[in-house]
Formats: sequence, structure tokens, C-alpha cells
Amino acid sequence: MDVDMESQDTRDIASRIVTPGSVITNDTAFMRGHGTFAERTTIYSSVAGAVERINKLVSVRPLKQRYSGEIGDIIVGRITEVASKRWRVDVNSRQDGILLLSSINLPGGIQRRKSESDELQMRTFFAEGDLVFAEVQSYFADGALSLHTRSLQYGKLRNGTFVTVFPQLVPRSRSHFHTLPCGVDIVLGVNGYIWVSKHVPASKVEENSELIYSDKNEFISDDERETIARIANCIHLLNRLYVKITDTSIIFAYEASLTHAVKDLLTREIAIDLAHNVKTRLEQQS
Amino acid sequence: MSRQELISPEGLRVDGRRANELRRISCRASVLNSADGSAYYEQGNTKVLVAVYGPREPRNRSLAQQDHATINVEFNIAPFSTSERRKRSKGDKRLLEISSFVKQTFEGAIQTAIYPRSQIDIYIHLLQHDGGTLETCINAATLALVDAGISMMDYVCACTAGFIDETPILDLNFVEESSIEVPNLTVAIMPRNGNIALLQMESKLHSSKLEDVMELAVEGCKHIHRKLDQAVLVAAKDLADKLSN
Amino acid sequence: MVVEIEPSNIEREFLLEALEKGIRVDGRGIYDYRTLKITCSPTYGLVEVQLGQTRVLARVTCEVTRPFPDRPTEGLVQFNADLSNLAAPGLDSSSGKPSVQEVAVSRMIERVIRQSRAIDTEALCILAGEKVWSVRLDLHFLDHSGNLIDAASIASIAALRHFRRPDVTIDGEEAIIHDVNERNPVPLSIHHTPICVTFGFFGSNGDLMLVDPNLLEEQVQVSSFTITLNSHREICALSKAGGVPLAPSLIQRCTQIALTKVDDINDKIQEALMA
Amino acid sequence: MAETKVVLPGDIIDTSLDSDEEESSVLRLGPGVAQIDEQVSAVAAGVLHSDNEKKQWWVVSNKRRYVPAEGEPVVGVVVARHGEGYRVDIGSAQGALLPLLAFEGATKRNKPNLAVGTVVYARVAVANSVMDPEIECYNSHTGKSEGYGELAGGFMFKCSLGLARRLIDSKAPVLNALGSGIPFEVAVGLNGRVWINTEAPATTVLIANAIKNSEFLDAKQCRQMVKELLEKQ
Repeated sequence: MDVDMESQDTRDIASRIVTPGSVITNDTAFMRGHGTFAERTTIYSSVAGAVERINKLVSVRPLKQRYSGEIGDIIVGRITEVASKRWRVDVNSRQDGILLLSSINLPGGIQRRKSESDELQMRTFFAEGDLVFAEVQSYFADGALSLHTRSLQYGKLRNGTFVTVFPQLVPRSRSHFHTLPCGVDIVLGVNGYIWVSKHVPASKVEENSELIYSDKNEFISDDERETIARIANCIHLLNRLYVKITDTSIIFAYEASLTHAVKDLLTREIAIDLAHNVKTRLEQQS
Repeated sequence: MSRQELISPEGLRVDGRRANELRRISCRASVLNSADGSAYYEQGNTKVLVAVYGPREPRNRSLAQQDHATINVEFNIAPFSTSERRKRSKGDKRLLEISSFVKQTFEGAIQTAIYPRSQIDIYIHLLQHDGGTLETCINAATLALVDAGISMMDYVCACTAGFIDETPILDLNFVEESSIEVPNLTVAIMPRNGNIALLQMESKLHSSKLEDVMELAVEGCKHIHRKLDQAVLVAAKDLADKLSN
Repeated sequence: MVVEIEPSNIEREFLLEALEKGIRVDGRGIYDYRTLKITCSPTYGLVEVQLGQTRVLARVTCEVTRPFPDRPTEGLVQFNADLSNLAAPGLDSSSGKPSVQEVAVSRMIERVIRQSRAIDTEALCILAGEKVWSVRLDLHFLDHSGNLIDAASIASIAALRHFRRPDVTIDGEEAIIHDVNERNPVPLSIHHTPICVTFGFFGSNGDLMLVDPNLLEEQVQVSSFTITLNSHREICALSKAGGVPLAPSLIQRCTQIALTKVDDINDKIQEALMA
Repeated sequence: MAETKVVLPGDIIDTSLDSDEEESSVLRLGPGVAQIDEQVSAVAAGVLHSDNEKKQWWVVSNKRRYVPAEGEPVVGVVVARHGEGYRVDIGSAQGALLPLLAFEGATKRNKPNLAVGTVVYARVAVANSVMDPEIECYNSHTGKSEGYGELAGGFMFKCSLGLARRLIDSKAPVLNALGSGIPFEVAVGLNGRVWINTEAPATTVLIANAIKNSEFLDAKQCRQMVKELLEKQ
């Protein structure tokens, strides 16, 4: 629904790049959103970025900003501290997220009730430094994210390697857990944390739910390790050259990278060439 | 000590500039990829590198404030920054003073209330020192903070000014700054309303001359504001192009 | 660690409400200093200053040392400000690093005395390149009840003018330092007497202004500004860091007010030194 | 009452009562007095007081650090809000706990909502050396607030405990003298904090300074000082 009285002032507001302190509009009809502040009737920008206008709401989306969570986001986090009945999780955001003991799956199936003893052996579930695959369920009063892992695909991550990318490059999509044709599982956290690991058939996980918090990696053969490393380097080069990171772009990059040795993928020329290749295939596809 | 001729009869200063000329400024945002925001800033021969991390979880949570972010500034001078190598100790009062000035200046400029219980770290490293240390640190830190996408009321632009032989001079270099006769005034303003965020002055200046020297410094700040703005726009467009195609 | 307790909301609101009517909590006018008491002790160079309840002790001592190689004919001037938690509960010096306030005060005094060349360092030379006097000023803060900088600057200048160093005669390469009761000691040659005047600003954009803030006012102010002037109407230092940005016109107004304040403080120091 | 006798820490106090009761009667030792190996001696410097009927001995000293005692009215500042109550600073070693329900008419649903930094007038409910002190903003027996609760507006200042104790008794000369001149509200906390409220800030400042100056004046001098202040106003 576009606002009918499209005055000249509103048309040139959108998609302009503004910097802190610059005037966006002094038309009192507008409401101010994120990235702006108002003094008397004028709306100023408080960040450098592109102006976005949705009907009456004017906001500025900074191009570079730390990840700020949305409810329902699928993310990867690292446990930083074990506190009473909760874990603090680094989620690459402004504050650590919180994973409550009551919002995780307990080993031994769904029907197991939370007991006092669980509170005492918290570290058998998650310990400091563990990586967790979780979903944002709500906010706390001060803006910290509250996470949960109450579905079988979520939980502790193992058998793989960790990659950090710009959060803006990971678009929100239906599912963030993919098994690539080359036999590698990847988890694309919306907060820019990505996990690349050996493929574990889903059926094996449900069998013995005792193992969902085990810390032991399974056996990983050499060529599985090489594929994991190749995928990780592909993600690095996509990130460095600002290509959107999705399962399709990673697959394209993987296929294009097969002619090079894994370690060469990080050299500048090869990275640029591969990224260009991926971009053209993505444009053809869309 | 022979009284060094700071302004030649023709009105030229030791480095060939006129009285109201700024040193050449070149600056770039997003120079480090591990930091949330970063900037490299050169003003004449003074070169400084700033990295900004945050807002993020404070290292020691007892300092976290309930309703706003805390700002932590660490400033150090590279031992190779001046001609004779000098390693400054951690408790050097001059370093602590500059970091506390930068911290207080940005406490007024950053909208800390938006990021409760978090911490913003500003790490400043002076690579080469040719006068105007505080001024370049503030300008570089502004650029890095804007690059990090942290909400600010406005840029903070700083500039120095002095007074030799009855004429106000703009942007002092090391020779002018360290000579004892020349008063050395540093002012940092918020360009939008011209208010003064920081004002520091050393050695002597007659009270009647203060107004002219400050006006010249404020002019310098406005010019620096344009330079910083350009650097931000260049970095923003460059990033926007990369992300879009 | 003892955390300094914030003033309560009603103290904050009351202070602002009273300030709008030009009234201060301790009954002073907005441009009045607190009662200033300067006591010079019999030993030279030891002065205690009481500004309201803020108390500072300044001690000047001298010794003979070698000059810096690049300045053979100039004596040395050294400063040390010790702001331990003797003065106020909130100060925490256990972390080794000097507290922010201690850095601010000692750097300010150093700037006021050294950068403005208050002391004639050439007159401290005994034998060029070999022996010079090194004058050392130590400040000890006994009680912190607001505005340490003004009290410290008054104490420093009074102590430096009250100080006498032993007399020296030179014949050829030899320098004889006469004992105090042999020849009466000689004062330092002081060019000018810089005095700090500190302003506090209140209200959302800092338009309410007052002079010499006490502890409560210091905790509630949104910005502060210190200007240092000498009796020749020259500005020796300016310091405004952080807090709400101020309009340039406010700075000019402060300069005019400070000029009048400096004269009566100088008279008070003069009286104390005469007594 | 024995004539005022100043004792220093360590002085032995002879508790032989001038009345003829036998020696072994139970003595109640108040603050500042303790029994050290069967002898009763002073542990604080100050004026010794005794009360023969209740056989009580205590020392009144002009200290500044407040030690909470049950039933004493105090003026506190809210420092933090926890789940079940507020942490209130009353100038004692530990911060006092003010439960959410310790207000007149407070129920599970309508709890008082005090911001950090609010000033409250409260009564010490629990005070012993083991637990953190607890205060309440109503009289727990009658359930009425009896003047306790949030103190809005006005001004608060600190004074010594001795002055606070003298101000609390209704015949305090300086308060009566001021009261005849200016209408004002006052809340005196035995923890050395006094709250004043009048319509105009000028009068509040005048009263606050008058009270502070009255510490070392006797009744006549107080009235004289107050008269001068009122005329000068």
C-alpha cells in the first residue's frame, strides 16, 4: 500500500545514504524508527547507512552492525559460562544470550522431568567452550536473547569446524541446516557463526538419545576431513568477497573449487576468480 | 636556545603552510576486518589507527551498567612513533589523560542508552607522532565508531590552534606544539550545533585573544567534518556495492 | 571495593529546582566561592588550604641534581598529587593504576605550573650542565568535598611563593650552599600566579551555571569547565572534557567571571603569605 | 540518672547500684557497654547513661556510622531492586532489605513501584549482628503507615548521630524555634539523615543550614540563631 500523496520530499528520502547527524526530514508526518533520533520536529540519522521508508516509518539501516537477534532466528552460539539453572552463550551480539536449563532437551527422551540432580551436573549437558545450535525464543527485559534447543536437530555440535562470517551475508531462510551433496553437514547461523561437520544420518541421532550431549567426535576419514576443510575455505572466500552465503552459493563455490588444492583457495587471485564464478552462476539461476 | 623563527616574515610556517591552513588529511574507514569498526587517519605526519569492538558483553560484569553502555578507551603510542625510541610505561599520566579525554568526549556523543549492560572498546594506536595527538585520536575514533554502526548524536571533530606573533595559527605540528611560547588549544565540536564537546589549552594566551583562536579552530573542525563525512560515504558506498551485486 | 553512593533523586531534583531560582544548597550565591582558609606553617613551603570542607596540603622541597643534557641551564620542577582514599570513600587506589581523578588533577596542576612557566627555571641553575636545583611539589588531599582542582591550584601557588631555598655562592667551579641560619634562604623567582576557577553546568543542555561546585553539585552536574588565569589577565590553561557539549558563548562568559574571581583569590593568598 | 560521666573504651564500670538490691541482679547492657571476663566495661567513648529500674547501662557516643537497632526510624535511599524487595542504603555496614510487602495495603497484586534513588522513611524491623538488617515502611502490628513510606520532593542532608538523636525528641529547641517561624515537614532518621520539605527551596535551604548550625549550640543560642536567620531572610 503506497502512500498516495507521494510528495517530492518522501520520494528522495528512501535509499539515500546518510551519515550521523544529517537531517532526514523535518516533515512531522513521519515517525522515527531504528538508527534515527529526533530533536524538536526534525528527524536526524544516528548511524551511517541507507534510509528505509515503510509508509510513515523512517529508519536507517546501518550497513555494518553487530547482530541483533529476532525471535525465531536460528543461530550457533558458544557457551561462555555455566550459571545457576542457565548457561550464558556468546551469540556474536551486543550481550551474551541465555540458555535456560528448562529450555533444553534432557537425555532420555521428551517425557523426562527436570530434577534437582540436573541442576547439579549442568556441565554434563553443556560446558564452557561447547558450541550449541539453538533458536531464539524470546527477549529478556534488558534485550538479552533467550535461546532454546527443544527440537532434535538442535543441541551440541561436534565432528567439524567453526567459521565466522558477516551476519549480513547470511539471509534468513526456512531452514539453516543443510546436508550438501558432497556429504558434509553445515549449519548457517543467522548471527554469522557457521558450523561445517561430518554428515551424521538423522536416524542415528534418534536411536539413543543418551548420546545427544556426548563430547566425543566420531571417526572422520581423511577425505571427509578434506571436504570439510574445502567447504570451510569456500565459506571464508565468499565472506571475504561479500557474496551471500546460502547452501546454493556454497555448493557452487565447492564445485568451482575442485580444480584447486584446498590451501590455494585462500590466495587472493583464486578467491576472486571463484567468487566471480559463483556470482555469475547465481545470476543465471535467478 | 636560539629563538626559532616559527613564522617567516612572508607569513610561512616551518612546514610551509599559511597561518590558517590545515595539514593534509587522508583517512579510510574499515581497514581491519576483525574489528567491528576501524579507521586509519593521517593528519600531516601524525598517523593513528583505531579499532572499535562492541557493543559487546563486558569482560567483567561488575562494571556493566543497567541502563547504558560503558565506554573503555585504551590509548598507546608505538615506541617507534617519534625519532628517538621511547617505551612509555602503562601508568604514564599523559597517556591516561588522553584516553580519559577521549572516553569522556564520546560518552557525550554515543547514544549509550540504546546498548544497556554492554561495553564499547576503543583501542587507539599512535603510529607516528608529529603533534596534535588528541585531535587525531578523536577524529580517528569518530570515524571508527561510525564505521562500526554505533548510534551517535553527531560526528565529533577536533582541531588544534595556536597563536604566534599576534596571529592565530591552525593545526599545530610537533615543532609549534612543543615550543613553549606557543599556546596550544585543542577544541572538539559537534558540527551540527557547533557546541563544544572538549576544550583543552596549555601555556599562555591573553584572554582577549581566546575568541579569535577558538573561531579558527572551529573552522578547522568544520573542514575536518567534511573530510570524515566523505570517508564514511566512500566506505558505505563501497560496502553497499559489494553487498548488492 | 567501596562504591561511591549516588545522590538520591530528591537531592538531585531539589538542587536543580533551587538552582533555577539562583539558590544553592549551602546558601551561597551561584558565583560565590566557599570560605577559603590558607594556613602557612612555620616551615617554608608547607601550606594547607581549606575551601569549604575540601582540604589540601601542599609541600615544596628542593635538592641539587644534574640537569637534563638538552637543557643544561634549566632547573627541574616535579609534581606529585596523592589522591588516596583518605580523602573520600569512593576513591579506589588499590588497583595500582592512578584513579581517573588523580590523573586529571595532577596533570592539571602540572600544566598550570610548568607549561605556563610560572617558575623561572633559569634562576634555578647553579652550575650550568652540572648542578641545578630540582624543586618538587607534593600535593596531599586530606578531605574531598568537591572542586579539588581549585583548592589544589591555590595550595600549589601559595606553597611555591612561601618556599625559600638555601642561598648559594659560586667561586669558579665550586658552589657553596649556605646553611639556613648562616644566610637567610632565598625565595623562588615566580613570574606569575595562575589560579584555577572551576564552573559546574546543570540542566539538560547545561545552561544553569555555578562557580566552585561542592561534592553534591559535582555529582549532579552534567558538565564542568576549568579556566586558569593569572593577574595579567592571561589564560594559562583551559579544561573541559566530556559531559554535555556547551555553547561557545558560555565559554566567553566564564572567562569574564573568572577574571574577577582570580583577583580576590590572589589577594587572599597575599594576605596569608604576609601573616 | 547518674550525673553525666564520660567513659573511654576499656574503663571498668562499677555497676554497684546505689539502691540496696543485691549484687547478682541481671543487668541489661546497651550499645557501647560489654562484659569482658566478668567485669562490665565500656567499649565506646562517650557519656555513660544508666537506668536503675530497668538496670540498663549504655554509652551515647557521637559516631557517624549507624548501627541499626530494632524499632528505630531511619531515612534510606533505594539502591537496587531485587525480586522480592528493595536494597536500601541506610548508612550502616550492610544495605538494608525492604520487602515489597512491607508497605501499608501492599498485596501480591498491587506492589509499590519505587525507582532506584527514591528516599524512604522506614522503621528498622530486624537488626542483629548475623543477618542483613531489614526495614519496613509501616507499623507491622497496626498495618498503618504512621508517616513511613516514600518521601517525595523536599531535600535530605546528613548529620551526626548525636544531633539526630537530639532532634528526634519533640522538645528539640531548633525545630520548635523554626516551626514558629516557617511551616515545614521534617523526617528525622536516627541514622543521621534528615529530610525537610517546604514550598520554596529558599526556606528549605535555610532550615537545613539552621539545623546543621544548631549542633553545638544550647537551647537559648539556638533560638537566637534562628531569630537572626528569619529576620535576614
